[in-house]
Amino acid sequence: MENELSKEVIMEGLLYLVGEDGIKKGQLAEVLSISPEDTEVYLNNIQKRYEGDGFALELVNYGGLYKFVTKKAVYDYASRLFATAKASSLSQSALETLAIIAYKQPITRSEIEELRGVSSDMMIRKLQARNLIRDVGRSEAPGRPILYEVTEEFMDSFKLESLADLPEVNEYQEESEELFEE
Amino acid sequence: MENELSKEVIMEGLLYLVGEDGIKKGQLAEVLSISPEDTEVYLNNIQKRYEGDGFALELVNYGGLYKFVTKKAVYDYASRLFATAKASSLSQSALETLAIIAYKQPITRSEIEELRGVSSDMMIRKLQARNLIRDVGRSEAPGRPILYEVTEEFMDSFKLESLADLPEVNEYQEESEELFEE
Amino acid sequence: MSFNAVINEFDGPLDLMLHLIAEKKMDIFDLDMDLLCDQYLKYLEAMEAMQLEIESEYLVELATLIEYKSKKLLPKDETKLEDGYEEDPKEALVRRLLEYQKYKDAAVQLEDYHHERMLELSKPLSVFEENDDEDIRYNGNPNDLLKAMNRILRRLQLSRPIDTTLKKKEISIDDRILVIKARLIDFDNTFSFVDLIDDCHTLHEYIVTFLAVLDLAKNHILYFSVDDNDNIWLQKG
Repeated sequence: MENELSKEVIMEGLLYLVGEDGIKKGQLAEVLSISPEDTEVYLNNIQKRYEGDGFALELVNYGGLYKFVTKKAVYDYASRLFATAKASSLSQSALETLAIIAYKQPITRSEIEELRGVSSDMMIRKLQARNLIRDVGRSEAPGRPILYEVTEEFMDSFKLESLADLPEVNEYQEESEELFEE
Repeated sequence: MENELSKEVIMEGLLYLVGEDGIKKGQLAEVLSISPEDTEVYLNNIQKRYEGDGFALELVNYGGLYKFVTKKAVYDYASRLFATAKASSLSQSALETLAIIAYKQPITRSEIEELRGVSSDMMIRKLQARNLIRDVGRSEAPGRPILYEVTEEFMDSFKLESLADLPEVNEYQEESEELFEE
Repeated sequence: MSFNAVINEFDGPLDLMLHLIAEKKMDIFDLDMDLLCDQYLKYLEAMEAMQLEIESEYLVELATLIEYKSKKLLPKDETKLEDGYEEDPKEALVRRLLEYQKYKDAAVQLEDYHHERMLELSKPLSVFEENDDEDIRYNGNPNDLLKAMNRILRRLQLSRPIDTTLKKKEISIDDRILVIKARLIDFDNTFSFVDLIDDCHTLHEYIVTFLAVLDLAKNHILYFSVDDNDNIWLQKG
């Protein structure tokens, strides 16, 4: 039987889940229904606890976003890990960019950037070089930005006959249950 | 000044980085340059350490992939934070089809249909799209039908380390008649 | 007989038969095929009367049941035995039902496991700056895209304050012109484009501002010039 966890421990769990995206103090307070003061205290406790050698992570606050990052000593091993794992795969960011284009095409670069939250210029050029996306004219929006869509090569790579075969995304709250009712 | 971290602690850092993708024992051993035995020992140590109430995470092994997941108590708070974390359930027929494939794999569509008594073409395609099953070549039988088996994603979805962890099913014998009372 | 369970609640004819066997407390190990056949038929008739669609699979099994029943009424065909062993259709059906029951039981437990698993969450794989090797053909699967998309949506969800709405407003050139006109009061007679964009946060906003300036220039509300260092200078009209 699992016991109750303290709010401080749950906070650690949430900090783990948000990963590199980090989370604001106010969001933690709201989700955990605790006062700003308690939030502060818990965050300090966690930060202190993780300082020791017994932990690989440390809690940082960058621009108001609290997040766990691995300590420097982990870095060399991590780069070895990612080097071996990445060999024949697309990077996470490439996959995300492709997913956005496939689900939302035709789409402009700034729309992609808005969804990903990061500049995607280089990534788009890489994907274009790999012939996974192509441009298909220009949008009517100001500045007439280029519109992108996925290619046949993309369809091949992901074993799709058409975009209609893309699995359905649970947009926000909606459940995908009906997908599974026969 | 940051001190050296032990390999066991670094292992925790790597497990944090890989997140939901998880990592195989062999990969950890390779990246950390440690023996398979040491890997096993460290993994056990980590698993044990996180069992207590002082931790929000637990280390699991689903389908040979080790990963940290949050304990159940975190779920309610996390679902306030992520709308998409909402649990979606599988239909009865999806579960039955998966059970048949998992216990009998590799298995052809017509064998599945024979066991279920219903046509299962759509269901198989849906399960394949969800990456819960995959095809693994063709049977020698006439018409060389496709053989299906379950994926790592299936193992992960059902908390199984290997197929040996599948729930034991009763082979109904004359003696176990009472099982049929409702 | 009660028909409180409607046909679409069953996963097929075997499921329906198991239901009937349990409901009528039949002994599956000594199955009364006549009774099963009668009940099965009654059930399908009732469903038909309720104008529920009955899939062909149910009729296939019905045919088997009726065939068994009718064979019993015929005199035994002695020559049949010489063809060698043939499984008794009743035994075959019982075997199928028992096997099917086995997977139904397993499905119940798997559902529990699945439910528990849904309560366990993980963070996405960390992004690690890597050098992409471009030359290897990716061997993907549509689900990779779904996962990536869900990751993006989750992140978007998180980056927004909990109580605000989801759509970010795109500013139009016309809106921007109004804002610029309002702000002109605060500027000196001559000012730089850089001053004008100090309230912009995205590339999109820069571009819209630039287009707005062009529009204002066309209407002689602003004049502009570019110096040797490529700075854009604006002057009120």
